[in-house]
Amino acid sequence: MAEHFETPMLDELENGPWPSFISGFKRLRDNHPEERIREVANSLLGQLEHSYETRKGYWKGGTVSVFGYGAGIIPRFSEVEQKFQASKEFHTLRVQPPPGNYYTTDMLRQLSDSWEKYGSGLITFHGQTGNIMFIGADTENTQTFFDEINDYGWDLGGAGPDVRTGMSCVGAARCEQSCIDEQRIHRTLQNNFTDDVHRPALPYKFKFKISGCPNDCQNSIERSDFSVIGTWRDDMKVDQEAFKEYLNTKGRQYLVDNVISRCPTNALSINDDDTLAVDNRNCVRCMHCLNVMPKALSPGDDRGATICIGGKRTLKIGDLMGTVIVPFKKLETEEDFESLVEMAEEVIDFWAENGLEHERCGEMIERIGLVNFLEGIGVDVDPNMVNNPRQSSYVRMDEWDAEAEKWFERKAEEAAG
Amino acid sequence: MAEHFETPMLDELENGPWPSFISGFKRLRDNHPEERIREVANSLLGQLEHSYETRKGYWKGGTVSVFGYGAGIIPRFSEVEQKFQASKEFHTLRVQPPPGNYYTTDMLRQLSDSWEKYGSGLITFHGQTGNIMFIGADTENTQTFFDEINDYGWDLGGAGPDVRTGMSCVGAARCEQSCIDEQRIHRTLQNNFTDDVHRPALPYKFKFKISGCPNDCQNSIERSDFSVIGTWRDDMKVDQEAFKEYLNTKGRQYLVDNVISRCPTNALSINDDDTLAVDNRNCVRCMHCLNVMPKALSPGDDRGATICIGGKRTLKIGDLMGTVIVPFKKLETEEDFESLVEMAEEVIDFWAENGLEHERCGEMIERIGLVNFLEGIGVDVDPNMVNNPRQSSYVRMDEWDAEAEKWFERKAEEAAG
Amino acid sequence: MHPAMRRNYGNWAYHEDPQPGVLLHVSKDGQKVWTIKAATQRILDVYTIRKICDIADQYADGYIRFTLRSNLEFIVTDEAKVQPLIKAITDAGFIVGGTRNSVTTLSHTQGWLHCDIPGTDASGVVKSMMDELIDEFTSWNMPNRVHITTSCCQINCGGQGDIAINVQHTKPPKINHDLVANVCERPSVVARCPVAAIRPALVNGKPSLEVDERKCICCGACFPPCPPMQINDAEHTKLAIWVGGNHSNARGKPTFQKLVAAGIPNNPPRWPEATAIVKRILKTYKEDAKDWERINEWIERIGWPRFFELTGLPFTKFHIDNWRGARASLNSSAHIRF
Amino acid sequence: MHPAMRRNYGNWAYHEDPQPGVLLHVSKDGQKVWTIKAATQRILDVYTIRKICDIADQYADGYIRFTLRSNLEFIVTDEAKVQPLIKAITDAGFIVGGTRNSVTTLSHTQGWLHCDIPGTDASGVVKSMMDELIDEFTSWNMPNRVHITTSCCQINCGGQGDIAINVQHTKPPKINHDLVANVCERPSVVARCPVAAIRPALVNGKPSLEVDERKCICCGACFPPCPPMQINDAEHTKLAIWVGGNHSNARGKPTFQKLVAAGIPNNPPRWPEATAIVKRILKTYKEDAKDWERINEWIERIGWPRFFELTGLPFTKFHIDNWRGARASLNSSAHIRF
Amino acid sequence: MASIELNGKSYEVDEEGYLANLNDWDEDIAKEMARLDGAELTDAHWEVINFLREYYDEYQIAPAVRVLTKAIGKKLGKDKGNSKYLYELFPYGPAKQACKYAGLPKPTGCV
Amino acid sequence: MASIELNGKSYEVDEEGYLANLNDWDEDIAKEMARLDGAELTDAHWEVINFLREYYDEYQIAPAVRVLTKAIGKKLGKDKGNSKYLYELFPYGPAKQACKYAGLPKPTGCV
Ligand code: SRM
Ligand code: SRM
Ligand code: SRM
Ligand code: SRM
Ligand code: SF4
Ligand code: SF4
Ligand code: SF4
Ligand code: SF4
Ligand code: SF4
Ligand code: SF4
Ligand code: SF4
Ligand code: SF4
Repeated sequence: MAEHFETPMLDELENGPWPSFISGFKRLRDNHPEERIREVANSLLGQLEHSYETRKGYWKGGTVSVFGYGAGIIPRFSEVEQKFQASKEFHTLRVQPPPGNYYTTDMLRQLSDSWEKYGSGLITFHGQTGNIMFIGADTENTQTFFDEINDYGWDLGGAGPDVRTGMSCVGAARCEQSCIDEQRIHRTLQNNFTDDVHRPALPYKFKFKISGCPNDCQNSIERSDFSVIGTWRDDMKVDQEAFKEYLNTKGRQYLVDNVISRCPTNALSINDDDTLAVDNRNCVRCMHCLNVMPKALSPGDDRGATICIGGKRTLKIGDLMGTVIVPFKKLETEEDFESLVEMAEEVIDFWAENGLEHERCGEMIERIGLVNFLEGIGVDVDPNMVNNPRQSSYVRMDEWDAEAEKWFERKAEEAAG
Repeated sequence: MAEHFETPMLDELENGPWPSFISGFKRLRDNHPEERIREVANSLLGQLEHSYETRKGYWKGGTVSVFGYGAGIIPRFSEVEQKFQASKEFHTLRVQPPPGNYYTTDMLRQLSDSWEKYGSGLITFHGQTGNIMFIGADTENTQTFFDEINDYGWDLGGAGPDVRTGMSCVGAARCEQSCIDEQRIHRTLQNNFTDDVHRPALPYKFKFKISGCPNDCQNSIERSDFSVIGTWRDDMKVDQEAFKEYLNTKGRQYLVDNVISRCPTNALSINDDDTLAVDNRNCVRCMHCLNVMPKALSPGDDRGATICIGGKRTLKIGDLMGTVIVPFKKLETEEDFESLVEMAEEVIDFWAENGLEHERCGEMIERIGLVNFLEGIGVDVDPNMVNNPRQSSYVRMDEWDAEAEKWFERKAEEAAG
Repeated sequence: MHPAMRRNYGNWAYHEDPQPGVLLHVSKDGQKVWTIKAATQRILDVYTIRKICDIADQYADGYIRFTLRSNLEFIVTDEAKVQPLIKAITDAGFIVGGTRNSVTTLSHTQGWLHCDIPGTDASGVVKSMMDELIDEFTSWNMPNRVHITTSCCQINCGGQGDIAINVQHTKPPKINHDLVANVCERPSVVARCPVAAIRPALVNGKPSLEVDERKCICCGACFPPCPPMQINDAEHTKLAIWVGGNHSNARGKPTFQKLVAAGIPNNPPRWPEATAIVKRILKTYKEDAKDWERINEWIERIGWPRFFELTGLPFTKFHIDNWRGARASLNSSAHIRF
Repeated sequence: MHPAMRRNYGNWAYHEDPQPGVLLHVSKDGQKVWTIKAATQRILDVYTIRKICDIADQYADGYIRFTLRSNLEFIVTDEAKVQPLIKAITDAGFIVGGTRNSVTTLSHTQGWLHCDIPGTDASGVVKSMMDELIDEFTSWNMPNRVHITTSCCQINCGGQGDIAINVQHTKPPKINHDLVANVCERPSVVARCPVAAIRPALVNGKPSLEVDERKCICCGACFPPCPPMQINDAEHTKLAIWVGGNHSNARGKPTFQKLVAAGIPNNPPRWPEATAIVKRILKTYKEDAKDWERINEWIERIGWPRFFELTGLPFTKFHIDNWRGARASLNSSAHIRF
Repeated sequence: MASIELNGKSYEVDEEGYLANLNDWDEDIAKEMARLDGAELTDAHWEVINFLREYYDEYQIAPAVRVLTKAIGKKLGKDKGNSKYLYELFPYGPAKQACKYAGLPKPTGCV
Repeated sequence: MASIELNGKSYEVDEEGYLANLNDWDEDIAKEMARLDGAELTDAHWEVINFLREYYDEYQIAPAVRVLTKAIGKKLGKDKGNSKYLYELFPYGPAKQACKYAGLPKPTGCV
């Protein structure tokens, strides 16, 4: 084996209490039985140290893919391969985790074993989009490794202009706030778009994220094009005994200062008899009071989801949060799930037709205006979609009467049931 | 005299309890001793009825002015002069009122007498920019009337691309909330820019409005390019006795619900001993608590003004509110007032140089960015100018260190006194 | 200025509201002035002016002030004069009120009476509406002050307001090509259009302009610099109602008004449809808002969906903003009231 | 999924926090699960993975979950197993904590280790900072949860956060003209620039591109589709710190992060200057904020001028936004704290 | 529409005396318009009028008063580059009066 | 840099076998690239490759996959206008594999 590269700077990252990735690399370099892995680890450390010294990165992209797939691999070729030969091809395979990231040790061991055969021995749990990232395989082994794990059930995730790997919070599996079946939603959507994950043919990436309640532990509203957030529509549940318990243990002042006065719509107050009054009509399901007093308060029974479209980070018009497109959607029956999928298809189809190259769905909405988007996907306007009606008088309203009529008809239909 | 025009539609505006302008017109038409005025009133009623019937206006503009003045007259020529001869020229003279709109009956009688000689006999108190509008003179009488009232001390206001007539609230003259000498500010600014009122040579209009406190009874922040709003910098004054009085008469619940919980920054609370505690550091001088309890609370002693630049209505980029440019400015000494004028000159000069044709100051700021404007007028940046720092990462920051240094130097100087 | 105001200039301690239309200001030295506030029609004939002067001379020391909403203020230092003054004002046909939590006089613009670009009248609209809102002017029934504005074209000289009644055009301008060449500075007109819908063009061999009707938002901005861009049209000029413009800093920061209703017939001489909507909004506000909530704050608390529900006004695609910065107006949250 | 989670799927009643790093969830039938949360370095070598598996097999029924911040979650149904499990985790070199009002693990991106466009490293930054923030990870000293993100280029795969440490370029890209023609689809590159600073150009007779340096905002967007647009540069790559990004709907609506500090040296291997600022912000937040206030809410309450005062960070012209919709970020009110 | 008859030619004008057809303009009508206003056109006036016509030819728009002021100042010296000087020449305002004599369209809008 | 030698000509290529100089492209090198990948170019392949080259000539940019799909569908019938068909021809993805044979620049960015 070649000599170890000196890594004085990286060595400093072995100090301190936090688990050190450098120590992990060195374990592979120093202890691994297989020379290939030792070499790769050494070479990788060398290139990384070189980056630390020169403050620049030295990877470039490429076009590696596995047979039948247009996406799922992030190819990396070294720009300093002369010096760091063993890691000159260092591709990542993005592999979809189980929804919710639940693993058995068997799964982890099996994946590790396969990866040791073909890859660098380094695995990332997880990428920011939720994939398991098998980081460090050369072009040939990318295929071989994939074939092996694919055999026992794992599949690649998204990359490129395609539907990406979805994410969902721990939710129903272990959280009292969960209002929806996050995993089922996640699986349903993901499975429906398998083709769009593997065969990139969209204007740009498209992400689904599912959070079981408005705490939004998946950052879905800012980091996904299609954000599903659990909520409820009837009254929240109040266990007045438990509330009194909080009152006794935390004290009145604490509850007033930390719950009552923090409600964004002043929907809470403490009655004279020390029960809690909730103005459910004005509660905006922000979750705060439920978070502070989980024993006393829980979501209601009439549960469903709010769907927001168009979140993303910063390129190229600045960050966007998703916008409410469906204020409330039941997600219980088979039909509910079918119509969810239909809606996702409408959104993706319309965007695929009308999005510019490299334009995210939210950017398209910003460009064409929300109303055109709604008409494109066949969704009626709703005041819940806006913080406030228009402030600008620059609008043409020839069709006012017809549009007003639509509203009255809808309301009449709703009233009729 | 010609026959009266029929005015069936306008007649309906004589019904109802509210004072009727139509009745006023008819008084002139029917009772005025002078035939000219009777004719004009009749003709005007005729044209207005015609507008009501056809739902269209029939005036067009022109270029009338008085000798030596480029502005101050709003010329109107009738497009239906054939039918309504007597009012075919119906110009308005915009005349500056006394700051604060205080009149003696002598003034009003004298103005009325002059106007009767040359004009229609109709006077508007006041236009939305605060001018007295003498509405309805022909071209010749515009000059004659102006000469006469100018002789006894009245001057024209603004119109066209010039400095407009300023406005100031009743303020110190009769309001306990007043923190500044509105009238002095108004007079000082207006007098300094007399030339710019009468000789339009700016990109567009420029308005000063002065409100004595943040209640902003002059709508200055939205309707003026240069808004001066009184405020204070030390602690507000609390008369605890008077507060107790409110507590006794209004009741605790009322005060909690209407004062304490309405403070935008939660800066108020009622102590156990029924005194009021004010967190003056977090009070944003919104005025609410002072409005509800004027006997108990008053502005502090260290008074001055906040200056906001760039307010205007809707053409052509949508409404703009003025932006804080000077968070606090003392306005007491001669030098304070001189520096206020200097600042206004800086603003107007920079805008005159850099504004596009028909571009208001606020629109220019939006186009070039606030920072360029500040540099143009020589004002340092201040975090009070923003609701929040930038959200967009699209910025070039080569000069960060130099800019940071500027801040530290300013802070050191401030600390040194 | 009334001598009592001059004497106590900058020295006022507090004020009280003895009755609708009457203010009592007390100076730090305990001096008192009563202000009686009364509505006018703003555009005053000399007879009316002299009538006002007579009242002021007889009851109010010969001083008069006008507010920026064209209301009169008479000042007296002797409480005994208050009721006689009110009587005199009322007898003369003026209306006392407009203070505190009332609906004060609608702000006023020129309209068909004088302006060259109005889509509707102003004095007539104000008169018609105030006839119907008079009880709200003379009493204190509103949760807080209500400042209503009117504007007779989209330039909006009346400014923003708690409620604003403005004209909205619904069709692009028709161009009178014969006039353009001589009357309009074409580059100015082109530059004035906020959506770049106007292009120079040759029409019948003469230099003129053309409008891309799909782009045009009927704002009317091209009309003032070029009257041949005929935007006004008896049929396609509708009224729109906006709510929530609030310039005071009390509690929240100043806010812009928002569109709530449009397509309202421009129906002289009394515009009953517009008045009906204004009254409906005021009624809902009166019943539902808390004390001191201005209209914008009330709606902020109950949410816009509820506002539309309570007022029965339709919500349409036109309510969704698409102008610059519109993304800030979208609901990017899970905050929803059910 | 752990059988206890499967059993109680959708049937949880509430949770408690017995100690930092430990959650106790109770189902509606009274079943209990304890979750022990521990930090990892995210990029795990197979030895580390197997170590984790060993712990899970021995103490936690063979189940493991990862959070979206790469923390481990071990689940047990027997309270007696909690402390031994914690001991095993700790002994193996992992850190228990990150629950409730702590600073949880920084979110992680690729950096020099793998990405093709990083201006800095990611794993190293996270390691360096967490070494210094470890006490805040293992305790409950913060007013509320603190979610910190890092991103190694302005694309920002790390997302927004209560505090975000991002790279900011300070010079326009230098173009390697020799490569452009063969490597770049020029129309795509031109289209990618948010400020239209790139134009096609002929350089030395070959088709290439040119950048208008006065327009360019150094965003780096042109680099991914065209690596010859060399934006990275050891000298002109600085770190910037943003605060107040909050995606939860708790109390307020989700908010975007705002710039607070920039020009921070990109200083491997430990980036001490950036860490110092993060710690200063956290210290001020800890001392000054009320319970449950996230960083954005705290600053909202005390005002930005006070934030700069308390943290001692400079306020510069760069803090004033000038991007689309920037007008909404200006203080258009008289609301000022003195 | 009204008209001014001069040297056998008829010049159509609007109610304020602005030419209806810009092409009708010639020096004679300019002088006549001034005469009707009781003014006489000196060289100083002509300098302004000519500048206005050239500017309009080029831009199809009348110059803003401050552009005019600056241009005059550049041509005739600083002492003349101010609105006072222009108002002395055209007391009803250069924008209005000088444009009229120069045969430019009537200024609109900015009132 | 690596190169492919063919018929006495030397074609410079990058580490993934994309042509370094777009002008070097000819049909032979396309066939050779396919051969190295263990594939053979049928008429169906050529249709796609030619479409790509024409498109690139016109727009200086490779078509998006969905543009490609549609164009192929139009030319060859609906049954072929879908990504399944294209993936059958180019199993590593039309964006990558077909562009390579067509001599277009290596797709970047969108990963
Ligand atoms: C007279 C006048 C000023 C003037 O110089 O003319 C005035 C005078 C007073 N205003 Fe005002 N305001 C006047 C127009 C305004 C306006 C502008 C407008 O009407 O367009 C505003 C801001 C407009 C807006 O839409 O935001 C205004 C916002 C206030 C406020 C803040 C109300 C709020 O809660 O938002 C107060 C405080 C209060 O109500 O206690 C206020 C309070 C007052 C007080 C009580 C101040 C005082 O202590 O003396 C004055 C008596 C008002 C009354 O009549 O009840 N005044 N006030 C104006 C009367 C107009 C009218 O005829 O009705
Ligand atoms: C008379 C008046 C309405 C009234 O009846 O009270 C008025 C009347 C006109 N305004 Fe105004 N504006 C009047 C106050 C306002 C205000 C209110 C204010 O000053 O507080 C505004 C909104 C505030 C602002 O400045 O933005 C206002 C915003 C406009 C605008 C739009 C300006 C903008 O930048 O958006 C125009 C259009 C223009 O200037 O080209 C305009 C233009 C006009 C013109 C000159 C339209 C025209 O080109 O002929 C109107 C002449 C009407 C006439 O026949 O007299 N007027 N105008 C007000 C002036 C009276 C006075 O001098 O006292
Ligand atoms: C495990 C995890 C979800 C997952 O599927 O992986 C999770 C789990 C829980 N979150 Fe979360 N949140 C998790 C990431 C998030 C995120 C996203 C992130 O970290 O980037 C957010 C929103 C991010 C943001 O910046 O806004 C998030 C916003 C919340 C909130 C809202 C906090 C607030 O006041 O704004 C709560 C409610 C609370 O604190 O009571 C919450 C509460 C919880 C509770 C207490 C829910 C419950 O009742 O069980 C869970 C235990 C948290 C703990 O460890 O103390 N979780 N939580 C994530 C743990 C990440 C980590 O390793 O630290
Ligand atoms: C690996 C990962 C960071 C990590 O270390 O965790 C990552 C890495 C890259 N991202 Fe990302 N992004 C990753 C999650 C994200 C997220 C977070 C998320 O999904 O929640 C975002 C923000 C949310 C969003 O989608 O906007 C994100 C926004 C971007 C963007 C900007 C997108 C935008 O519209 O603004 C790009 C640029 C692009 O696509 O052209 C991008 C591009 C990239 C590329 C492909 C850059 C490139 O062109 O080479 C990076 C490849 C790095 C590598 O060597 O593996 N990555 N990227 C994350 C994916 C792992 C996974 O699949 O699990
Ligand atoms: S988003 Fe809600 S349901 Fe999901 S884990 Fe977080 S708190 Fe629980
Ligand atoms: S969930 Fe939020 S909005 Fe609803 S009552 Fe609780 S704190 Fe208020
Ligand atoms: S702005 Fe303030 S000082 Fe002026 S009148 Fe209104 S309340 Fe009084
Ligand atoms: S003035 Fe406003 S911000 Fe200040 S304490 Fe009173 S209510 Fe609060
Ligand atoms: S609003 Fe329009 S029509 Fe009315 S006065 Fe103002 S400019 Fe004239
Ligand atoms: S009405 Fe407005 S949008 Fe339409 S052409 Fe005229 S200026 Fe442009
Ligand atoms: S933030 Fe930039 S450098 Fe870091 S992983 Fe994402 S794309 Fe790569
Ligand atoms: S760095 Fe950004 S702004 Fe500069 S040229 Fe590239 S894309 Fe344009």
